[in-house]
Amino acid sequence: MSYRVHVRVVPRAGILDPQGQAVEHALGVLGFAEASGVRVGRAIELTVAAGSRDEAEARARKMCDRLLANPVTEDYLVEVEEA
Amino acid sequence: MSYRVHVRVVPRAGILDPQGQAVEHALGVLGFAEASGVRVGRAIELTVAAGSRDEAEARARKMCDRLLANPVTEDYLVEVEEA
Amino acid sequence: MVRVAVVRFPGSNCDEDARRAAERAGAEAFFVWHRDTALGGADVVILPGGFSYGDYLRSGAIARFSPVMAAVQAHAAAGGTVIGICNGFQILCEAHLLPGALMRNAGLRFVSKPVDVLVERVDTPFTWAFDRPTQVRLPVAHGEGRYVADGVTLAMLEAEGRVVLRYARPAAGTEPNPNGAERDIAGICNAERNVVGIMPHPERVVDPALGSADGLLFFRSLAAPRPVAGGTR
Amino acid sequence: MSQAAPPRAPAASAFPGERPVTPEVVREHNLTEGEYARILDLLGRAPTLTELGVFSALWSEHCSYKHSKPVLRTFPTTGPHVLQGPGENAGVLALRDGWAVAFKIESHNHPSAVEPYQGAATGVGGILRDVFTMGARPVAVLNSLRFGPLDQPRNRWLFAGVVKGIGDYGNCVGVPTLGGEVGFADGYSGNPLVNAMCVGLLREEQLIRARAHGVGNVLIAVGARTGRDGIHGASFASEELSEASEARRPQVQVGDPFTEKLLLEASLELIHGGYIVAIQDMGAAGLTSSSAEMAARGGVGVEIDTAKVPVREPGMTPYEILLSESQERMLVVAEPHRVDEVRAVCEKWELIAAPIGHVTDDGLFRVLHDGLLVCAIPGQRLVDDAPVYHPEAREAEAAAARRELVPAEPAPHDVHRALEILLDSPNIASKKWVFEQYDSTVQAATAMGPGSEAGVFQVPGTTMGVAVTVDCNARLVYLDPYVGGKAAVAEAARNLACTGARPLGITDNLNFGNPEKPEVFFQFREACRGIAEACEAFGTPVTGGNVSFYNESPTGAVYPTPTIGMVGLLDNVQDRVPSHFMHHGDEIVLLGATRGHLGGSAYWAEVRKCIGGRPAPVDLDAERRLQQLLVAAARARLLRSAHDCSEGGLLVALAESAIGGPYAPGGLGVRVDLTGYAPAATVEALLFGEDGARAVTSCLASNREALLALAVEHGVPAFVAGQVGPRRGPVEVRLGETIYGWQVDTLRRIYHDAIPRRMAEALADRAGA
Ligand SMILES: Nc1ncnc2c1ncn2[C@@H]1O[C@H](COP(=O)(O)OP(=O)(O)O)[C@@H](O)[C@H]1O
Ligand SMILES: [Mg+2]
Repeated sequence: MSYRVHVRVVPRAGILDPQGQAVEHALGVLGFAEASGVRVGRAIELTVAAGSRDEAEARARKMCDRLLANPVTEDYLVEVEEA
Repeated sequence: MSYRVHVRVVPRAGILDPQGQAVEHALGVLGFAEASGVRVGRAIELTVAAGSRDEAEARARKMCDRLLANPVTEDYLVEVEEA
Repeated sequence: MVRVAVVRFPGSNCDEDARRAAERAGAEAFFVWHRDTALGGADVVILPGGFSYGDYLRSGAIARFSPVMAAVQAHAAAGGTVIGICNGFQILCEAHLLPGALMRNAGLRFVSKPVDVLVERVDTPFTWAFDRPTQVRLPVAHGEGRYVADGVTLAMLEAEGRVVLRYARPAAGTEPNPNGAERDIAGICNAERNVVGIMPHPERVVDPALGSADGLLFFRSLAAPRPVAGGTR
Repeated sequence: MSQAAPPRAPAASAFPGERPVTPEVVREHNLTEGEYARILDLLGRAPTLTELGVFSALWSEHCSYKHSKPVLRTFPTTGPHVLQGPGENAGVLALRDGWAVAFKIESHNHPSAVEPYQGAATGVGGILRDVFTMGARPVAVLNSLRFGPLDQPRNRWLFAGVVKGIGDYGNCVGVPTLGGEVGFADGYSGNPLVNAMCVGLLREEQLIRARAHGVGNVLIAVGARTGRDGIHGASFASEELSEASEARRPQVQVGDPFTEKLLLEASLELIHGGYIVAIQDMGAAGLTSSSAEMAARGGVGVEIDTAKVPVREPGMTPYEILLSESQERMLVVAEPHRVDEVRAVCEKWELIAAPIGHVTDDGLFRVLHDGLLVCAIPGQRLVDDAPVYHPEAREAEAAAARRELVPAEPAPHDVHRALEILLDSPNIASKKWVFEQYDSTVQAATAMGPGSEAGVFQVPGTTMGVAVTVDCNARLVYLDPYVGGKAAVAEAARNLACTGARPLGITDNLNFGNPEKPEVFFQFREACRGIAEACEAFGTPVTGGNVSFYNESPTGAVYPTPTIGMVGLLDNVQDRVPSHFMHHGDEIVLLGATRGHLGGSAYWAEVRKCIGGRPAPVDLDAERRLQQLLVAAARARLLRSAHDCSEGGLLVALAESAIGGPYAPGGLGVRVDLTGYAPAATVEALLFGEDGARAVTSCLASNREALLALAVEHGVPAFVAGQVGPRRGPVEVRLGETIYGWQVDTLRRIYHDAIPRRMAEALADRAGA
C-alpha cells in the first residue's frame, strides 16, 4: 500500500516569525483586515509505501524527527491519506 | 466568529522542485527508501474573522490568489477549522 | 605545522577561500571530501561557507548527515578543534555540536555587507591570537544568519562566556546586527570551547592588498599553538 | 545560400500521435512562407513536425540573428589580445603571464516579465554556463536591469523579484556580483530588461571550443533531467484541450543553483582533465541548438536517440525532448574510450551522465527515438543557411522632433532643491538596496565591489587586477541612437579608467523593439554604428554579446538599450583608485572640459520634466586621452579618488564623491569654487550639463602639480576646484558671488533612502501586479 502524507512544519510558538509578520502586514495593506496570527512554515508532501496507515504515519514522524523539522525551533503536524 | 485556516502552497505538478528532489535524496540516504514523490512548499497558518466557515474559506482563497501563492508556478490548498 | 582540513560538501563555495586563508596564516591546509570517513590526520577541521545541498529544506540540515560528519563528531568529542563559518556554523547547529539554530534573517532578505563585530572571547582556538577583546570589520553574506535559542540556553551561553563574536551596538559609523540575531550573537562556542561557529567571513579579509586583513588573526589562531594557561586571556 | 541543387535528405517519419504539418502549424512555429519554402528546398521534401520544431528553433531570431547579423559584422572583433572573438559561448581576451578572461552578457527579458524570480535566476544560470563551458572559472557576475517607474506596484514587484532571483542564484553558486546598473523609465513598464554578465578566469591552454569532431565520438547528456520546461508553446496551441495537451502545457523554467554548482565543478574537471573534446550548454532551444551548433562548427554530423535522454516526466516526445529548455544541462563530446571516466567524474559530483548519440561523417543532423528516424537534416545548412534579412531603417519623425525639444516651464533656478531631486531619483540614487542582496566578496578576491565606479577583482596568485562594468544611458540612445551608442561605450571605458584599469574589450547586449519596424531598426543600426566607432577608437574589440529584439508591449517599445559590458586590466591591483573622496584636505581636481550640454540630461528629465534635446556629442579622442591620463595617474599613485562625471552632471558627481562609499562612516564635506571654470555656460549648464570625457578626482596636495603636469602631457584640461572638507561637514559650491550649500549627511541620507523608501511595501506588491 502507499499513502500520500502531508507534513506541515511551523515555527514553534514564541519564536519570532518575521515572515509571518511580514505576510500579516501585507495582508493588512491589501485590505484583509480579518487576518491575524499568521505563521509561515514549510509544507512537505510525499508518498510513503507502508503496510498500514498507522505505519505510514509512524514512518513520516520519524522522517520529521530526523530531517524534516528542526527540534530546536519547529513543530510539525502529519496527515495521511490513501494515495 | 473566527476560524483557524491552514494553507498549503506547493509547486505545481510538472514544475521542477529542486528542494523536493534534494529532500527525497536525503531521505533515501537516511534509509527512508519508502519515501517518494517529495514536493516541498510553504505552509501558512492564519486566523480569519468571518461570519461563516464558507466565508472564511472564500476570503482565504482570495488571499492566496492575491498574495500567498504564485499563480504561475504554485497550487494551493485551503483547510478551515473552528478556532 | 598545524594541519587544517577543510571539508567540501556539495555546494560548499568558501572552501577554497578557507584553505588559502589557513595557508596564508602558516598552516598546512587540505580538502576533505564529504564522502570521506577520515580527516587525514587533521589537527583542525573547518566546515566552510556556502550552500551545502543548496541549503534546501534548512541550511545545513542535509549536509549534517554526510558520511564525513561522523569523523567530525569524533574529532570534536576527542577535544579536537572544529570551526564552522557561515554555512559551517549552520551545519554545526543542525548537528547539535553547537546549541541553537540559525534562522531566516529578520529583514527577510539575503544580506551581503561588511559588519562591525566584537571579538569578545579570546580564549578559543579561533580567537586566541587576539590578545584582548577587539572590534573588527568582517563581511557577512547570508540569508539565514539570525541566531536563535531558548532563554535557558542564551543565559547559559552568556554565563559561561561562550558568545565569542557579537555584532557591534548601533552607533554612528558602525554597521550593526544585520540579521536580528538574539543578543547580537555572531558566533559561539561549545562548553569545552573547542567547537566554534561564526556567521561572518574572516577568510575573505586576510590580504592587505585587497584592503583589509581584519580576518587574518582568526587563522593565525588556528595555526599557532595554544597559549599557555594564564597567558593571553 | 549555396546555389547547388539541394541534397535530398533521407526520409524521416512522423512520431506516432504527432500532428501533420499544415500551413497553420507552420505559422504557429513563427516560420514565414518564404522560410518554409527554404526548408522544402533544403530537405527536398516536407519536414516532419519534429524537423519543423528544429527549424523554428534554430531559425528563430534568438538562435539565427537573422535580422542583426549584417549589422553585427560591422563591429571590430580582432586584436592581438583576442583569443576568441564572437561565435563561441563567450569571448576570451589574454591578460598577462598566460592568464585570460572569458566573458559574455545575455538577456532574459521575456521570462523575467512573466516570472521575475525564476526568469532572472535562470538568466544568471545560463550566462555562468556560457563562461565555464569555455574552460573558465566564473569569478564575477554583473547585471543590468531596467524597469518601469517604482510608483507602480507591478514594477516594484518585478524589481524585487528579479533582484532576489539574481541574488539567490549567484549567491548559491558562489560567484560574487561586482557591479551592475538599474534604470527606471516609462518605456520599460510593460517590458523589463534583465541582462546578466559573467566573467571567468582561465589559463590560455585551458581554453576549449564547442566543436564536435572525431567521427564515432560519443555525445553525453550531463546534469539535470529533461522536463517540459519552456517548450515553444505554439506547437500545440491549437490542439483542442484534452488531458494530454494540458499535461504538455509548457512550464516555467525553474533554476536549481545547487545543480549548477555541481555542473560547474564537474565541467571544469572534465575540461581541465582532458577527458572531453567539446562541451556546450543546452540553453535556448536546448538539445537542438547545442548539438546542431557543435556539429556545424566541427563540420560533422550527429546522431541522437532521444529515448536515451534522461527525462523528468514520462511520455515525452522527441519534439519535446529536443526543444525543452530545462536548466542545468550540458552536452559533452568525448572519445568512446573515455566515456567511463566522464561518467566517474559526473558521479563524484552526483550528476547523471547519459550517452545519447555520436558524431557521424554524413553531415546530417539525425534524430531517432527507439530506432525510429524522426529527423534528418543536412546539419551545416540547418545552421548556416538560416535566412538573413536586411530590414528597412528609417528614423521616426517624432524621434527627430524630440531632439528639438527644450523644457517648457521656466527654470526654477533652485539649484539646492534640484540636487536633492536628482539624488532622490532611483536612476541616480544608491543601489545599495540591490547589491546588498548579492554576495560580492565570496572567492576572497574582491578589491572593489558594487558601489564603486567598476568592480575590481584580483587574479589569484598574481598582482593583476581585472576591472568590470556594465553601462548604458538609454535616454541618450533614445534621443540619438548613434551618439548614445558611442556614449555607452565611452562611459563604460571611463568607469574602468577611473579605477585605474586599461579597457581591453567589450561584450554587448542589444535590447531593442521589433526590428521589422523601420524606426526600431534605425535605432539598432545607428546605435551599433556608434558602438563600433567607439570600440575602434578605444582599441576595445567586441568579443561577443547578445541581441534581444521584440522588447515591446501594448505600451510600446522599450528605450533602445545597448548595454555595454566591459573588461579592463590593472597591472597591479594595488594601483586601484577609490571612487569617492577619502581624506579631509585633499585637493579636488576636475578633469576634462565642461561645455554644458543639457540635452537628454537627467536634470532636464527629472527636474525640468523634459525628455528631449540633443545629447552631448561624444569626442572619442578626448575620451581616449582622459582614459590614458587616469590610467597613468593611477600607476603613478597620484590619485586618492576618481569619479566618472555622467548622469546628473558635475554637481551630482561632486555630491556622490562627497557622500562616500556605501559603508563609509559618513560623508566628507566639500569646498569648491567654480567661478571662471566654464564661463560660457549658464549656472544650470555648468552644474548639470552632461558632457562626456570628464572625471571628478582628488589628490594629496603634494601631488597636485604632478597631476596637473600629467594632464597637460595628455592634453586633458584640468581645473583645481577646491578641497575635500571634514567628515560630516558642509558641501559648498561657490559660483561668483553665490554659494550653494548642503550638509553632506543630508545628501547621503537622501541618496541612500531613495530606493528603500519606495520598496517598503514590496511584499504586498505582487497583488498589484
Ligand atoms: N543591478 C546592480 N547590481 C549590482 N551593482 C549595481 C547594480 N546597479 C548598480 N550597481 C552599482 O551601484 C553603483 C552605481 O551604479 P551607476 O549609477 O550605474 O554607476 P555609474 O553611473 O558610475 O555606472 C555601481 O558601483 C554599480 O556597480
Ligand atoms: Mg551607469
